[in-house]
Amino acid sequence: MIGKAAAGGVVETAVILIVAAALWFAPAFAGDYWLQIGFRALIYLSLAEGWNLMAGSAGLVSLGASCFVGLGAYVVFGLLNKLDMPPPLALALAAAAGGALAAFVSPALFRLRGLYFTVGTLALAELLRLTMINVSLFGGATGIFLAQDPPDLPALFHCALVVAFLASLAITFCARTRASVILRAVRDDEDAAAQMGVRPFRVKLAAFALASAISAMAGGVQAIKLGAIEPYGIFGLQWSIDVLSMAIIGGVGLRLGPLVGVIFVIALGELLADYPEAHVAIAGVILIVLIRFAPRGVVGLVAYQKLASRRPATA
Amino acid sequence: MPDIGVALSTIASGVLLGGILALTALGLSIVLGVMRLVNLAHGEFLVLGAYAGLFFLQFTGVDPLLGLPVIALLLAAFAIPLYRWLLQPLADRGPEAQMMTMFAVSIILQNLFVLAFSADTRSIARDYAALPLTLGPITVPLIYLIGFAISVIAILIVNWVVSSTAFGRDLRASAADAEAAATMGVDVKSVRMLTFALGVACAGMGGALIGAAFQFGPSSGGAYLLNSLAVVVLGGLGNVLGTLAGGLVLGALQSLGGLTLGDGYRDLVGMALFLAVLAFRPDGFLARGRP
Amino acid sequence: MSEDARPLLEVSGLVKRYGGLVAIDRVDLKVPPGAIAGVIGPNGAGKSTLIGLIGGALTPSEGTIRLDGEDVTRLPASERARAGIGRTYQIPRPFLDMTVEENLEVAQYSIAPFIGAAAARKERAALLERAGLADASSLPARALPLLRRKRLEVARALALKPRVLLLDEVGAGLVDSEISELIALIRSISDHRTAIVIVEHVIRVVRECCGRSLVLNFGKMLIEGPTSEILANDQVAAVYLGTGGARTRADDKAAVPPEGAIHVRAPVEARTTLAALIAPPAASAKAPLLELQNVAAGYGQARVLRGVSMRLQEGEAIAVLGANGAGKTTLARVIAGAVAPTAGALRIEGRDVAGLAPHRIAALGVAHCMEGRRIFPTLSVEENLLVTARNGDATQVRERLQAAYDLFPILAERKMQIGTSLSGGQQQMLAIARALMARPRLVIFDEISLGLAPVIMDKLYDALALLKNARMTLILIEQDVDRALALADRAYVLEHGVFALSGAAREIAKDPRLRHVYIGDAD
Amino acid sequence: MRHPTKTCLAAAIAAASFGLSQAHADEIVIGASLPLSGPLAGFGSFQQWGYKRAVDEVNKAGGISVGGKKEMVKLIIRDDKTDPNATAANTETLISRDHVVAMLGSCTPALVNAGALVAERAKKPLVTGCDPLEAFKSVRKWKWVWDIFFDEPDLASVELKAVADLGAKTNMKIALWHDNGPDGQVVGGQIWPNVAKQFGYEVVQNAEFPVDNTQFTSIIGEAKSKEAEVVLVDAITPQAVAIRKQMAASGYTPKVLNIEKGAEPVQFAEALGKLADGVLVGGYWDPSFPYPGAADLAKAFESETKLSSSQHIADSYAAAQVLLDGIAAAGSTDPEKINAALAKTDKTYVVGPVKFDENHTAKLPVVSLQWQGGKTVVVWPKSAKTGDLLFPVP
Repeated sequence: MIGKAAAGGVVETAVILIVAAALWFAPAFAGDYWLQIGFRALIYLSLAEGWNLMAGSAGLVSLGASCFVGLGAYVVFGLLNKLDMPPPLALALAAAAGGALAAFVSPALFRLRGLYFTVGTLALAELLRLTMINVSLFGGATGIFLAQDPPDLPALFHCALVVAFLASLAITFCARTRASVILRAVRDDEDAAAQMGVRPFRVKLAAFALASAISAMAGGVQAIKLGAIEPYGIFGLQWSIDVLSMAIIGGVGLRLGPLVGVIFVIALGELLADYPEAHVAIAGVILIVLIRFAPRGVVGLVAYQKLASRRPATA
Repeated sequence: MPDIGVALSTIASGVLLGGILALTALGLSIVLGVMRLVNLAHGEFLVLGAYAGLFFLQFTGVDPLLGLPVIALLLAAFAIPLYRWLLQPLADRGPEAQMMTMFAVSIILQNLFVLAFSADTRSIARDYAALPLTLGPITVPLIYLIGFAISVIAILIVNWVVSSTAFGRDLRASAADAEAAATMGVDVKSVRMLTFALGVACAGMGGALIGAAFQFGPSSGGAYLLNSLAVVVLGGLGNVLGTLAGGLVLGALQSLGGLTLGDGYRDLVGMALFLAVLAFRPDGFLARGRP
Repeated sequence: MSEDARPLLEVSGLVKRYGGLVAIDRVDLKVPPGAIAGVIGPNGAGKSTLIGLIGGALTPSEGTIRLDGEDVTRLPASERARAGIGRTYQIPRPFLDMTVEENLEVAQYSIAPFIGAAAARKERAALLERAGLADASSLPARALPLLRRKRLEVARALALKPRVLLLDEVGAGLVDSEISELIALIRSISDHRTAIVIVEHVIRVVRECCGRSLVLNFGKMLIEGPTSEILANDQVAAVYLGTGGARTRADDKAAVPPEGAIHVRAPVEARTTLAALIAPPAASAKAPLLELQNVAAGYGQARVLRGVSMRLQEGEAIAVLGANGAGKTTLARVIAGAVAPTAGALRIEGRDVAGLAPHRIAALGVAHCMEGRRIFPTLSVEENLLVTARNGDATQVRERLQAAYDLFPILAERKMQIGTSLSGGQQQMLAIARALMARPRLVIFDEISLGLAPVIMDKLYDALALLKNARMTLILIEQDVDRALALADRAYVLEHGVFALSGAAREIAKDPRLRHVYIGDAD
Repeated sequence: MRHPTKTCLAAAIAAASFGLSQAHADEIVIGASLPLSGPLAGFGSFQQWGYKRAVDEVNKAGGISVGGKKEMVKLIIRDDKTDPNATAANTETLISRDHVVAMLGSCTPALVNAGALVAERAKKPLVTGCDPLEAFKSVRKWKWVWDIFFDEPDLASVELKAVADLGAKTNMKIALWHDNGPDGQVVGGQIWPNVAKQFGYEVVQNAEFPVDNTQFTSIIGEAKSKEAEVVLVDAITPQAVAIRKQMAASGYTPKVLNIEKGAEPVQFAEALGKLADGVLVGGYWDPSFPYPGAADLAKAFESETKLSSSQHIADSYAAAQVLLDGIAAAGSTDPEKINAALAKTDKTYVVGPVKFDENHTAKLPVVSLQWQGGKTVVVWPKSAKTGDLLFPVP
């Protein structure tokens, strides 16, 4: 059993490595449009992988992705503008800041289980946004402009690719090793897990901090690409909602869920872009239908049908 | 430091405003407490109530505050099919599915508001909404006092329904253990549907009140959702009277924050308080310590 | 077990208060390595609370807990587990969505994250073998029936390699042969380095395993000493065992019922008192009150009932017996409408009700006193009762309430309290009274005696006898074969989802096949 | 693992298939990202109308001659939901997927700047009409983006000029309230205090609030207690409505009340009814302006949409015309050439004469408007006035 899982982990790591390596050369032959889409997909993939880790493995359903995206963006801009730091270092520090904020707020948020955690992350994002708006040091509602010229698209794409690669590797580690057993135990029954010697607080914190660090890093890359950030956009609830819908559409807790969800939502957005008046409503309807008829997301739907067709009504 | 009249007026308005906030949060509280559903479309239901109030006035000429029961009924009638077709099939699928469905409903409603009513900022223009009420050094908007009174009455009625009627008993039993309640003869589906309708009806009343007291537009819902969540958490989940207390405390502290730090810090104070309560008194500050 | 060996587990002056209620009051316990200590006492005496306090799920209000001399009183559960305290839950809490083997991995990897994969696998295989779960290692825990979940509890606790093992009611609900296996298992665990604490209602386990025992009553230590002496002690018998559990000695009035609860009136009087709670017989009883024809049912792909047929006339009392996992509770849920049959016919007075929602079946006069009591925690005692009183006007409801309070006076005393603040036995009374408040034609009593002290069981069965005398139609689903057969007119014995035996209760009681059902193929 | 991979593949192929639907070769494609939903949806709908009208007119006249061949103009509009992230993403998509040759802007600095930065980087011309010039200039030195709008200092001083010029007497105590958005900070935080001093006012209060604030009771209370008779406000429409209502409900009516930005659309007056009367707002356009097509434009809008017109139809219409004229002048779809042609713009449009300066801005003249009976009246300058100042505020 464990051997199988570990072998799966090795295969998975290899696949991620190969795909990432192949994508590295995408700018050489893909057009700008595809790079733009690819960039967006990679950023969202990082966020959705983190979300999936928290929700699918540790049972933490977050509505606070925007909180860490925004934090990462502000940290990166501050470091780049004030200290003229090289971007990779700034991104690493943004990740550290994301993890640190997660660690700082976790004693408060983890006292709460289930819905309360969700509501708490929502409030946290709002609190941070309001702080940025009100404190002129952070540019108030105007936000901050990046002093230096942003790198070109292929460089940004590579940046996003690295973040998504790190995120995927981290998730593979969490999903394919012994860590996964511990994470799922905490998700299923925190108290019983504690009686087994698992320290639920640390486990949840690790998942939360890891996901937050990834989100902050993704937010930093997104901010560099935008060149200008302000609290309403970068701390917008839209981030949290997008990530949540991607994860749910793909399939919560499924390894391929985030990837499929991200592709689905981005493709949908692009398809409906020509119907600007109604595209939000149409997206809403599609979301409702998917939630209703594909409870484990698109991945779950496909996997389940395969399973059902292979061995009918036994087990 | 602002002068004493300004300070007293601000705090008094804050407390009264808190009463109104409590009514806007009541619907969310009921739905969250009984159905464990974070109704992400709550803000849109408030806005819908405000539009209902606006058009009610336009078509009937009757003051929307007098027509609150009618608006509540309209919203309840709107909520029932919504529950029946969208939420009920997801009843056994964990909180996320319903939450996301309500999110989808919220963006659809926002879009429909824009298409049907344009993106204009509206307000239900009533003379009493623009009158001050002066008592010695204290001046508060008359509409705040009216809203406060309506809110308290509505909350007391809902509290009576939940704590002292057969429907309320069924509601609490279903919330605690749906399967056992069904076996004991409670029609859990209907109870949930009516609970949802009650929550939406409350939101509609709160929305009509907001429409008269303030202003609204298709996308005003989001801000009210967050404020309502803060009120609900302050008061304790599903605790009807706690919602009133939560609203009052939030209103008072927000206006204190606005007074000392500037109006911009109102919401910030609200959110900070919200998180603090979540962290230290997750059952609401009213709750007695858990055994 | 040398005399000077210092205790591995030492509990002194332990107090746990909930508000004004003292659940555990100055309890001391010393268990040296190699010893097995028993903790017994009536329901609500605080036994599970004691386990929770030692395991770390609960924080004591006063007192200390030492593990091998080290103070662990303030450590959280996870740290105590790592220090070597393993516990099981009375109601098993396996990680449902993980496989049996993964359940063990949780414990293994949390204490030794870098243990070699091969060694860990070997260890798990050995543990599963020992717990009799070797064949289930790759099944999700959700697929296990209650009994096997209990075994998984024990195996999982053992995977922690605990120095102190706390076993909470692992014997409840087991048949004799299973108890023998359990005893063997416990003995095999016990070695000179391990201390074991057993909380148990099944006296045989305590008698055969525990060197010393502690009796708790109302949170206080009643007596502590060698198990044989404890069990022979009259005082202990009085509070805990009542009359020793046998109905034949029910004349012994010396037993003070700890719940002090049930008012037993003379049958004639009872009949008039209970009239408000019992639906009058149908004017013309053409069709049987309840009829099942080849009913099959299950959950998802697991088929639990595979075609059962039964008929029940008005005023009959029947018992449904069978080993754990045979499908007894599923049968009750099918009749009550909580589970829709996948095949077959379910008729109430000739009307097909298969697939009807539970509240509609309840409206037809079927009441279900559910397994595990299921008291609504947010409702007061009286509100709990009122929930089911749906088909009467205000006067009738008042009469029913009065009748329910007459039957169980303790409920009247506590009517404004929150339902779950009652003790286990009182909650069971509330559950019974709640079922009756519907003024039903038929009541299903599902495992009402599970986990209760014998004296309370007696009292509950007294109440059932009153109902039977008043010609209430009853279905008893029961572990306790003797009690059920003593009350019922007829009995059905479930085995693997079908009725293996049925007939008059007296015949069934004598039938050797009954024993075979329980002991031969039981699992 | 295997089956979901296939799903991904299928989804990717689906994504690819629509990405390939390209514009016809004989079209000139321009694009715009507009706030068609979200808080600024009101502005977006006006802009959409203005942009479309300009393009339709050109197409009706036979299109634009490029490389000696007449080509039709195709306008692609995307909704940015009032979210700068979406504006940026939309602009990227317009450039990379739809291959637009040039673009038109969104509305308000946050949205315009987000799209403009993308255009700047991709080296595509973008003409915008809804970004106050100071806020626009503060972002960077633009090469590819052009802004036709009013200049904040002009707008910030117009009301005080009008009040002084028209001889309205007050106690010369002034309160300044403004949001902390980019233009709010420029106008309320920097320009107003200076202008007020110039005109001899005593600034008794300068309050800042976030853009989504809805409660103004303490700000209003303070102004009232300090007896300010002139109040200048810079806020978006929902806040403008809230402020006016809460002022009335607090029993505070200054003699002069100017609400910039938010008091400008008709919805302000519709939401407030009688309370709107007397509120001053700076404007940069009115159908009564003596520029070619001004009256016609408003009439066309009102007859087509049955809604009241707004000055945003004029700036968007003019911005689109400027861009189309630039393409025509360049006679090419080469961005470099279009950009060079835009720099040479010098013509009178429906909003007045447009000529870009070295900062890529073209300043629109500003007038003082006042709400009277649900309509705006130009009260200053005297040369353009269509009605008398209502003083004090009723």
